[in-house]
Amino acid sequence: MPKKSYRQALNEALHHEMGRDPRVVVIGEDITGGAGASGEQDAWGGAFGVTKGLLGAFGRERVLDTPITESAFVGAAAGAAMTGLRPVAEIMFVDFLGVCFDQIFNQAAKFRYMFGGKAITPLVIRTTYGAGTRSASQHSQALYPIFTHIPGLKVVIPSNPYDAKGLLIQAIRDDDPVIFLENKVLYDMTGEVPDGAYTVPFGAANIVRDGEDALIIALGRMVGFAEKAAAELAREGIECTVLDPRTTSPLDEETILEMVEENKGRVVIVDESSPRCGMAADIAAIIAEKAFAHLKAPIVKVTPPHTPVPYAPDLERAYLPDPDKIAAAVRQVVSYKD
Amino acid sequence: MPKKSYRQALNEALHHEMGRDPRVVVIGEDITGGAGASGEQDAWGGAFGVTKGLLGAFGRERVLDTPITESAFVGAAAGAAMTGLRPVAEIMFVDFLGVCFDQIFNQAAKFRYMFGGKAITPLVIRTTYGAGTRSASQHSQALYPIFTHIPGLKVVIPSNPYDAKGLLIQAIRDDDPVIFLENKVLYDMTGEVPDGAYTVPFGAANIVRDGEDALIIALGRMVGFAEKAAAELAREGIECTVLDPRTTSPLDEETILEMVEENKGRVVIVDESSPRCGMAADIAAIIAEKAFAHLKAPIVKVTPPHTPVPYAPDLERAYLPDPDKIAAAVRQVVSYKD
Amino acid sequence: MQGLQLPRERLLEAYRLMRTIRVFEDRVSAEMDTGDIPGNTHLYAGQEASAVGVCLHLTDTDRIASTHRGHGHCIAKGCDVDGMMAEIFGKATGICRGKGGSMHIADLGRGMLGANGIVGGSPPIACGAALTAKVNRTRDVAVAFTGDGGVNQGTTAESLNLARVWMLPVIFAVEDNGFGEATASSFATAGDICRRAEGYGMPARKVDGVDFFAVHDAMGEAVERAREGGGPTLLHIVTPRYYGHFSGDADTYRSAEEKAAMRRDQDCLARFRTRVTQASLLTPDDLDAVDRSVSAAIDGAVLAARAADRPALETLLTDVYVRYA
Amino acid sequence: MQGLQLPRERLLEAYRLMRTIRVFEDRVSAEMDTGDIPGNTHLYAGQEASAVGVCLHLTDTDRIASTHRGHGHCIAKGCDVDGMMAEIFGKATGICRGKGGSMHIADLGRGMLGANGIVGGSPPIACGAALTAKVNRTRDVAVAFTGDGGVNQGTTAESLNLARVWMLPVIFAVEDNGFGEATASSFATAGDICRRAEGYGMPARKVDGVDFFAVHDAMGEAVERAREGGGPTLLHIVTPRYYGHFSGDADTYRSAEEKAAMRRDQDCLARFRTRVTQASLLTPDDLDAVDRSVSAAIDGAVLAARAADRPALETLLTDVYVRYA
Ligand SMILES: Cc1ncc(C[n+]2csc(CCOP(=O)(O)OP(=O)(O)O)c2C)c(N)n1
Ligand SMILES: Cc1ncc(C[n+]2csc(CCOP(=O)(O)OP(=O)(O)O)c2C)c(N)n1
Ligand SMILES: [Mg+2]
Ligand SMILES: [Mg+2]
Repeated sequence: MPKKSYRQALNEALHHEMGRDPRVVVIGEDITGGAGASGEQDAWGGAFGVTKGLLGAFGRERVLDTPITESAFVGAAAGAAMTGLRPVAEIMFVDFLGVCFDQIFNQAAKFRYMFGGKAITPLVIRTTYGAGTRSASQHSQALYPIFTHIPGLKVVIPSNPYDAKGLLIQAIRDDDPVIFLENKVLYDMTGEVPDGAYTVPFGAANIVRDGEDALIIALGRMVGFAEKAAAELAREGIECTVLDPRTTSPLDEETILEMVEENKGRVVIVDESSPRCGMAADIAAIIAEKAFAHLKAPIVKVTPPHTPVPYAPDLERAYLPDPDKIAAAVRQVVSYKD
Repeated sequence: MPKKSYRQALNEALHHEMGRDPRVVVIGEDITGGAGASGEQDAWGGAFGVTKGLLGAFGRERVLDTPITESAFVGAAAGAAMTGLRPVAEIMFVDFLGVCFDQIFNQAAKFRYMFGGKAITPLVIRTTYGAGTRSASQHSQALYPIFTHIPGLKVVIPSNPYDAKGLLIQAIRDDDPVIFLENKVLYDMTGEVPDGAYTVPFGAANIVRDGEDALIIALGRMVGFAEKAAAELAREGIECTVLDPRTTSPLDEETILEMVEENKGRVVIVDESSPRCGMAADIAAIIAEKAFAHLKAPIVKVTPPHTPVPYAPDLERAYLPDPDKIAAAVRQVVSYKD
Repeated sequence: MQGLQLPRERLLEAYRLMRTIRVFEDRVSAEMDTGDIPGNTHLYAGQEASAVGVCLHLTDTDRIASTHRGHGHCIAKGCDVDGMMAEIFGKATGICRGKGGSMHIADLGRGMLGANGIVGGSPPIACGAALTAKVNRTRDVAVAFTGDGGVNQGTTAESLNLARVWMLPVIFAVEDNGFGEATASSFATAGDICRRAEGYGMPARKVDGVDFFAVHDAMGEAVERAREGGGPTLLHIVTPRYYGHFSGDADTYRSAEEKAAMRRDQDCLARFRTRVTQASLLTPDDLDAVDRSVSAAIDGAVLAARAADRPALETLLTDVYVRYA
Repeated sequence: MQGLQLPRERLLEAYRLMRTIRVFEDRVSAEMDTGDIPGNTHLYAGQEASAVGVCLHLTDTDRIASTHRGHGHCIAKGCDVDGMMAEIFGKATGICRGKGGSMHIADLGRGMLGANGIVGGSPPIACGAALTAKVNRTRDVAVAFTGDGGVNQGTTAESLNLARVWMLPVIFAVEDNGFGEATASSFATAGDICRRAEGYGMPARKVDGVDFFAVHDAMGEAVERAREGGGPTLLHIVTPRYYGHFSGDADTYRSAEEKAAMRRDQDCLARFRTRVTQASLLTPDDLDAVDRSVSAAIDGAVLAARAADRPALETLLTDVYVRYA
């Protein structure tokens, strides 16, 4: 299979789906780049280059640059979705959800329910998340627990190029509003990605590595860190299962609970979102309720501290989970005795 | 002690603090009601009557009606807080956070951290939450897990008139941004409230009822439901502790963990927020990690389902936790055997 | 006034719709007083000429996005009155199966994209409907209703800009009833609404919202411009608001005189009657017949709503997703 | 031009500040290329006359709220250049102790309320600072800087309205450098920015942002109005943007000719030099001396920043709250 970057995988997904379905339109700030300017058109292809080339293939009618007004264009995407298009809107950084959250959670997410099942809202909101690029407090957050909290939204966090493509195609074909979170640091990650279209289903966790001494649940960029930790631990004779839920809403509870049992009830959850009411807490609570009898040690959460994201590189590194912190947590749960 | 309503308790807190400190100003939509109109001024005193009478006492310079532009006036309140005032801004329903969330979580919450500790932001945002008034999907949400998730915010949820007054005074005197959530159904609840000023500290849970068979943790309006359930269970011979954390950030982990132990490791958490990444999950995860050895049964969460809030009364009742559901959950944890 | 040249059938239809709104709202107000309506409502009475003057230009594939004060827009856009009443009563036969209530009435088949509990929530959505029309080259238009309060919300301003940048076939119908809740627009809405729109590069017109024909004419021009690819227009429609902000609002912030004068001098139904009878376009009998049939229809709607079943409890859990997984 | 009547010391100060910004930004750009600056920056070069023309009217108790392109505003408002440079390098000696970086430089003592990573984030905050001044009756003013992109954000529109409703002493300084990232304002910003402000009921003026004196004069008028209780003003300040949107932006969306012409014809420093020397207010030697001292100061700032300690790891956990509990 050809090796491609996470960025390219996403770009291919958009190309495929726009080619396949004329209702798919792409909307966002600088998703071409150069609108109204004297120089190169499609100069950016999005702030991270994910939408590059769509302009040439599909034209300005379907590849829509916007003013810097997220409420207006995300709301417009929701309205367009309700009336027959299948928009893919891009919020450049998930940190900007604060200026357009109403259109996401009170409008798009609730149309169907409030209207008694009459609406469909096939809307995808692509956005980027994550620390690690020294972008400081307002450009480094994870924030997907906020979307996961909202009934009516689906929340997708691909951890590798293959999933990125398959999950994005799935998202575009899905009839519900989907928040699709791309980790900025992963854009250059490469992996095997088929040329053709394929889907990765929602709510189906991926067993990234098999073990039986401990279960590490990780999301997005943390999956790679968990794999590194697991490799390190294997050298110490601790065999871990690494489980990537891939979507947080729906969440594949079944596989998670099964794996808790298969891994002797010893669980570490690694997540990049803030700890309070965060993703690690959510999954831990589900396990603690539904797999209580199998748990043999406290579930340890490896998350950032309850602080904003700092700028200075050392601080930012200390802020994020990393393979060492994960390995330490696993050693702790494995050695726990009651 | 005189009996007063939750509404009046809040109103007294505002009167006290505005009288005591000229830097306190109150800002919001229709917090007087009648600005620019031909009839009664201070006609509303807020959509729920909480700010009634402030206009007469303190004048339009400090009791500031606003246009319907939450971003502008919440952001202005944040800017005013950073420059020397101590604003109390009112967002009429917490459901409206989506139109002004950026000013709360990216601005007010982060000033201090981003600016290296130089700023203080003594801002209170009062808002209302909760289902039970047939106000449907966009006027009935709880949403405080979203604020609890954000480092830099404090989150307060008073469950009775006494706490309402003491916590609001505390919030106004606090130097950090505080989100203060008032349950709409509780405004008419009465209880003993001293006439003078007093504070209820943040991060100090309230043991509402003492028992030793099971621990019920509940917030806001759910505290009353938990008390009802506990009374019912007492008749069956099951003695419950009812614990009201009062603030979710900071959270009084110490008391919670202590009470888990004192109640034989049997815990029910009752909360009105949505279940995924919600308050019940958050607290359950903390207990499951830090009081693991004491837990004797799975923690059961009594929350609404993962749906928006419906309009029809029967559906809305079915949506909300209630004393029966709580009692059933307690019976389940008490009878659990492994 | 081109509206006066409307065919007789259209004039009767306009009157029937306006009358339906008025009777519907007066009746909802009365039913609220019985305590049998579970939720709250914001009544549209007084503003009928606006909704009908705007919507009479629209087909089912044209879309409108509405506000918390949405009953009038719904009726003008052709929503089923029985379904609306049942919805307000929270019944299974409601237009949203009892899940939405007054503030979330929608009928996508009629191009009614929903009332909206969020002030300023609708303009972006209307832009989206207009985008669909533009991408699909259907010549459909979209209307964003908002109030003198909602026009200040950032979403509205953003939508004005986006509509102009994308040259969308959208009309912003700003209904200025003088108040946002208890606060006068003279206090809260600075400057001039039409000049704001012009600042965003679009034509705007201030219209007497008590005069159906004035609204109808202004909207006619705006719709034609939109269908021809000429982009957005803003209409600043000045109307009275007969009731308080919500049913139950004591409305003490307006003087008794002001309210009496409003009901006396600013009644779009009376104005319409005078105009069409003086011009001999319709007779008083024609209009009276409409009044009678409308009253009967609303009586029927209330009876049916009261008699209808409540939603089954299982429906609490349905309609969150099309498919969850 | 009243600015030309400024005392010699003020003229020198204006020039010194503008030159400091230019050299600071050119130097940050060069240091970015070394890879030793950990984060990203948005450079203000080309826009100096705007920041300085505006801020020269302000005292430390007047406040400004800035943007992601904030270095120029900070310097013009009197922030310590060493602290700024150290902050950009992420050092403990940084003006925000290394926690904020380029996009969050603030110095409350100087009335600089922070650069801002959120486009449209600042206008509400500036309104708040103006409210403080008004409530405390201090005659202070506040300035909201925003760009031609940020002016479209709903928060800006809301702030214009709120400022007018509350009659706040605030000036909206809209710096129109022709672009929001890679998108031209001719595409994204419909209508006319001054007319928008007029639509919100406030006076507005379009100003040549290459001409320090033009900016200074317009701001003088606005500040006086604000201090006298006359409410808000919008200034639409047209400037070039010398670099790409961020350091690293290849800036291919502008033609080479356009960029060359911009640097040739729109240099506020050259323009200032010509004006003051032709009017015999300052000599070329005066200006050269400033140039030399500024270069030395920036050299020193970079050396100090490079040599400074990195923040202690414990500081990750501090400054989240004043007191948590
Ligand atoms: C974002 C938001 N803020 C506040 C409210 C509360 N609210 C409901 S209706 C209303 C007044 C709206 O005024 P206007 O737009 O003039 O419409 P009208 O009620 O006059 O029809 C307000 C403030 C809301 N629903 N949404
Ligand atoms: C809410 C939000 N949306 C988008 C961005 C990404 N972004 C950063 S700067 C910028 C362009 C801003 O343009 P303008 O206001 O003209 O300022 P300039 O960069 O030209 O100084 C954009 C879109 C952001 N930081 N915040
Ligand atoms: Mg109104
Ligand atoms: Mg710009």
